[in-house]
Amino acid sequence: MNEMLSSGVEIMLLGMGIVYGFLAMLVMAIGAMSKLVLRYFPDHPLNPRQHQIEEAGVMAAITAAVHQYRRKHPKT
Amino acid sequence: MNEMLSSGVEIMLLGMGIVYGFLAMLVMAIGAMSKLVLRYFPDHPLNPRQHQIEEAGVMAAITAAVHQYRRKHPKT
Amino acid sequence: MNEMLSSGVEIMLLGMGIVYGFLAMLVMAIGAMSKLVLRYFPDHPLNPRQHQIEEAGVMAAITAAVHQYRRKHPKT
Amino acid sequence: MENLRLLWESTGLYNFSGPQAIMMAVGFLLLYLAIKKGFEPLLLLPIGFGAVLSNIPAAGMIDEGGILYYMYGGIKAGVFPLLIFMGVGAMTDFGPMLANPKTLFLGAAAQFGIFATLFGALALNAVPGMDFNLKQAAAIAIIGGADGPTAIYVASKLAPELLGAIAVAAYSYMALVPLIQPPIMRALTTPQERGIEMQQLRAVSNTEKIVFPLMLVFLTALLLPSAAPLIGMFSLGNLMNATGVVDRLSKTAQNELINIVTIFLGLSVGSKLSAEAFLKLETLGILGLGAIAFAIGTASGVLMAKLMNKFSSTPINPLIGAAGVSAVPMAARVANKLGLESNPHNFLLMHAMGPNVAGVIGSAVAAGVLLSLVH
Amino acid sequence: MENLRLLWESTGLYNFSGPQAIMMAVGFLLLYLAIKKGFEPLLLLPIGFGAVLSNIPAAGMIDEGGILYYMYGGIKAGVFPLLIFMGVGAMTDFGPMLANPKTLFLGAAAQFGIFATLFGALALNAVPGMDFNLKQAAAIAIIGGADGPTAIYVASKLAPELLGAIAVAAYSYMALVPLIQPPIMRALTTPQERGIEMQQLRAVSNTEKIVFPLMLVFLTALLLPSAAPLIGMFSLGNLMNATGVVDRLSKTAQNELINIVTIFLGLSVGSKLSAEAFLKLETLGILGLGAIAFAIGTASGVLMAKLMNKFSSTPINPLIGAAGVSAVPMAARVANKLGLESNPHNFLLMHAMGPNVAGVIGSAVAAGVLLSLVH
Amino acid sequence: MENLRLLWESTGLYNFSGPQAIMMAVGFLLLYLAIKKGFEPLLLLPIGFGAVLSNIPAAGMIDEGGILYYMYGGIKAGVFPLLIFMGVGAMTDFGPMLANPKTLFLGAAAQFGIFATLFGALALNAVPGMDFNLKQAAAIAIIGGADGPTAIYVASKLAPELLGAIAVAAYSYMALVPLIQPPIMRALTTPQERGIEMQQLRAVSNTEKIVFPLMLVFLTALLLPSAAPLIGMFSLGNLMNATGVVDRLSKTAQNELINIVTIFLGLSVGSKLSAEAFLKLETLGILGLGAIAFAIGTASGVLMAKLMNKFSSTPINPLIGAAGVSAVPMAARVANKLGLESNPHNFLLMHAMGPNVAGVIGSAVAAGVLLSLVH
Ligand code: NA
Ligand code: NA
Ligand code: NA
Repeated sequence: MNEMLSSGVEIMLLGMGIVYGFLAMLVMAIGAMSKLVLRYFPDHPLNPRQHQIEEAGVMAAITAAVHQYRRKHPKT
Repeated sequence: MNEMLSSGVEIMLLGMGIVYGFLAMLVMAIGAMSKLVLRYFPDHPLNPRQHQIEEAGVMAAITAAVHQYRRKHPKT
Repeated sequence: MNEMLSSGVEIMLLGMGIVYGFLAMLVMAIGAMSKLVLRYFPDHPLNPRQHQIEEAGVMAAITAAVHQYRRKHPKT
Repeated sequence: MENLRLLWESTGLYNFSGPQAIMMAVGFLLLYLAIKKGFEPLLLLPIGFGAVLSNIPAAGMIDEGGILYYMYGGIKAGVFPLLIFMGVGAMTDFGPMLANPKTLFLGAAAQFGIFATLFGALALNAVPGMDFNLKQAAAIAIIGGADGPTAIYVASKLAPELLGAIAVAAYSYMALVPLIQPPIMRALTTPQERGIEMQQLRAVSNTEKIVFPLMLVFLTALLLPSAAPLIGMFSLGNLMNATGVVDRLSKTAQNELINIVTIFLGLSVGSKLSAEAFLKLETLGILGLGAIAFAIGTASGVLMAKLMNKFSSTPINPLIGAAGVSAVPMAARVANKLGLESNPHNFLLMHAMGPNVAGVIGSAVAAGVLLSLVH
Repeated sequence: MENLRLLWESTGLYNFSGPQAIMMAVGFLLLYLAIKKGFEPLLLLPIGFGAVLSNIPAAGMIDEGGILYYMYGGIKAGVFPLLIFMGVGAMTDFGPMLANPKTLFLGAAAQFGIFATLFGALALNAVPGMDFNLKQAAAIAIIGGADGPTAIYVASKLAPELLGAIAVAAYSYMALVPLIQPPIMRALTTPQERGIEMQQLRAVSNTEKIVFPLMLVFLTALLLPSAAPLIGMFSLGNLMNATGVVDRLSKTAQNELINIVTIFLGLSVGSKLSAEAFLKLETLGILGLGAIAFAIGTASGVLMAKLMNKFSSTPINPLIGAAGVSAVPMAARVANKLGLESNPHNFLLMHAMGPNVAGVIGSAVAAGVLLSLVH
Repeated sequence: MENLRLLWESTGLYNFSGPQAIMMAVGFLLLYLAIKKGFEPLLLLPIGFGAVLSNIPAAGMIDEGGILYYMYGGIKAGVFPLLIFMGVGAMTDFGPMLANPKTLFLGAAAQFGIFATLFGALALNAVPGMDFNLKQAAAIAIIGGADGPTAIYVASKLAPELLGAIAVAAYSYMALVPLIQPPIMRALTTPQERGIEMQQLRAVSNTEKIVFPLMLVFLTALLLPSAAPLIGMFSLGNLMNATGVVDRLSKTAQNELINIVTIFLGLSVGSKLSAEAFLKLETLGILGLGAIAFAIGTASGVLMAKLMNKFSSTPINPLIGAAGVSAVPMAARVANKLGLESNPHNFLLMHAMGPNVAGVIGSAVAAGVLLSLVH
């Protein structure tokens, strides 16, 4: 009983340590990665969803709807 | 042979009895349920399909088509 | 070693023979089939995809989009 | 040379047996019926193709390790028919039945086709060459339920050796409902009766539609647990659709999931159309009994509706009784069509949907009875 | 007569045991919560229905050969929760977290709920009638991760006998996040703190979003392989979505595949809600510990955010710390709502999405730790 | 302390072996090719990710009980490649081939790449370190079929130990068709030949498109049952699409079903990219032989088209012969592009689709031959 509790404490400390350690390392890795990417592989940092909405006008909507319609109806 | 036929008759009678019995009980249960529901939990007894058609105008259609279009095209 | 190579040659000849044979037979079978079909079961040799595009106008597109919209939204 | 002989001995031409050739022809016939005649193509096309593939000699597609062997596992486990039943449940609207619950009696009456056929199958043993045991008779009888997944589920449990013939009979007769039912319906009714107009159905609230599948599964749990897998999965699908809170699950159950399972189920039912199992006198018996089951079910439904019309305060058109066999929605459409013939203002479709979906419950209940009584 | 007796003995009424009746009532209660109260209906509706079906006496749906038995195989193999995690990964946008990586510390802090609960479960053994071994304590603790698939995955590996209760607790508390979190968040913060506005997040490039899941899986491989199944499948889904080159796979993972698996997973989790497993004092312990886990996780997140705000160059609103428990996206919405209450110009939603998705990684890491330390 | 050591010994860093690290790098390379270079991303992204996941030390995802282990079962059973082939069949339009059946000869000629490679693989045994048995040689040769599902199906039957390398080679070279084919096509043709315009194809009736898959499966049954699983499932898909009566099944086969199976198939192919199986001299042999197979197939197709052009009443552009290797639709697009270069009015796309889809049949037939001759 007592032994189990003490192993519980150990797992708690070890576990939180690992979670913090792993995520801290991830913070650093992301920092380095973002720096490298933004310097050497910059791309258009547009929000893709907004971009799509701008792009997709009524024409696109109709195209998609026609496509959808064809999907639902037999060919003949 | 004869025995099998007689067990066939028995299953026939018993089976139809149970089917009728179960469905008769269901008729009563539905009656009671509908009464309770309509008295204590009345909701809008609108035909939902019609309701939707009324509600969904061209704007909705275009919205859906845009959504559909975005689903089919890559983000960039 | 030598034996395996010779069985390789054999499979090569036999294999190409069968592939050619099978596809040649298919050529003849298609020829006969097309003749029979076009004579006895002629149907509208329209390109079905083009046909659909012609048929599906804006009305159809809107219908499909409404249907799509209803699929995505709860009934009430 | 050795290789050439080996190859020749591996051809279908070398290995074809007469019976296999006949079964392959049966497969092509089913494909023809599905494609050209529009006989329940969603099922009969995969079934027919499965019959063709499984009778290719030396291809071994139904042997252990073959794709049809693995697919059949889904039927053996009962999983495929139950998933299809869930999807059908999600597509079913119990509204018309809840608006007029008395139509459940019509769904009950039509199940007489099942039990009469069970007796008929046993009686047929008197004919030399026919030899059905009780389990087989029950599996054949369920054809009269006019409900594909139920028939496949029961047959896979009671008489898997007859599964192919039973499924083919069930789906074929469902496709033939517009031919089988009208003469019977006309024979048992007068034009006046067929012209009876029915009162418009009241609107049913969403709450009622949500409570009903829960009530149904509860009563099944209490009284007929052997029907619980069928009715349970059906109710789950129906509940998912009625509540609207899990719309994405309901739509998947009604579309992609049921489509995937239908392909697999069809192919594996077809794989049971093997020569040994199908080319027997018994198969003719099954086909004949299936037709009789549909006819009796139709007649019982119509007669019950006539009886109810006598005692009901509101008029009941006897034609809607025929819809009690299920075969959703064909049977309801047939009733509607005959009603319009006698009276151009008589729209029976919604009225016939009540007994139609009641028939689905009815045959699931009958299936439960058979599964618990026949061992 | 014999048959009538046989049939009566096969009814649920004859076979019902008290505990089964109670469990069926629990199933209906879950359905009520899912349908009427909107408690995570996508999971709790199938779970509740599974509980009803599996407690139907004499129906045998969870016995070998029954449909729920086969479905449970997908959980036992770990396949269902991992496929759902892949779909969730495909739906997840790491943008807000990549724009402000420090929020990962909030996702880490909130996992203290998990480890404190593990200790709590072991301490609870002092109460008579409670008897959790280390594996069970770990499986219960993972409820604090506020992440359904992770909880089910870990429970199925460490303590399948508690799976039903753990899954129900996890999803119920996720649904209750809008009730559980606000009082804790208010107690630990001043109105001024809650009103803190944060700087707008920078735009994140597509390349960063593509490289991140690859980096994540690589670091997991190096340091915590026991978390690799969870984080790997999550990263796969995220990568499929971020790249845009396999859009059809990504969309299927986010829609049809996750829907199909959700139905199966829900039903089979429900099938673990059997009377023997659920009607025990320990279940109350699990429910209590789960609530505590959520509360501690929320508090740790908020306190960590307060601490970070002290030392950070840019302001950090402590409310977003509460989103570190995951429960995506409810917890982020709660943070946003409380922020708006104190300051109508304070839009925290995107800021809270960072810790929110960090919490998913955090609990998967914690799951890996538990799976490798507890045997 | 004990726990800390245990945890350290469970890390990837502690357990990584050099070969595993290399294979993980191979996985990342495949992901790079898929994502940045657009190499068949639908397959190479899941394959690459599968390679990464399966080489994570101590994660055990490919061991019994791991998710990749279960997924691989679908390949071992042959089910995954056959389902993909069914979906591809549903996406295939045989119209251009039926309008000009002679193009089948081009699809036949291009299969010489397969059989020449089989001989090449056996001859390569002369090189020290290479040691292919007949089954392995046949499995490698099928890369020349330029058809992914066929290659995976054959490799899983004849040489599962080479499956990873064969699948990677097949899909990589399919992606490289626009680089591999043009120099060969230019070398074997004059600008005048490349500029040859072809007569417009006649319209093909729906009935022909429906009858063709039935005829194809029938002839396969008669003459080459060993090709029946591949050609059968392909024909089923094609028939479902052509008839239009089971549109919902056809659409599901082309979309959700093929997407789901593609994810599973890719991951499980990737799981065969283990260090022991891949880091061998033989793998270089496989990659080299695969490239040769594509080159020989292309050349045979072009030469056959030149020959046919000599004897044909209507002009045949030799470029369309290169499309006979399959690699649908890339190879047809390459032919179209080169045709346009020499003559801006020369649209070969539809003409090249004939040999292109004929190549699919051709390689399935070749697969059948190999499966029945090689034991
Ligand atoms: Na019925
Ligand atoms: Na979490
Ligand atoms: Na090919």
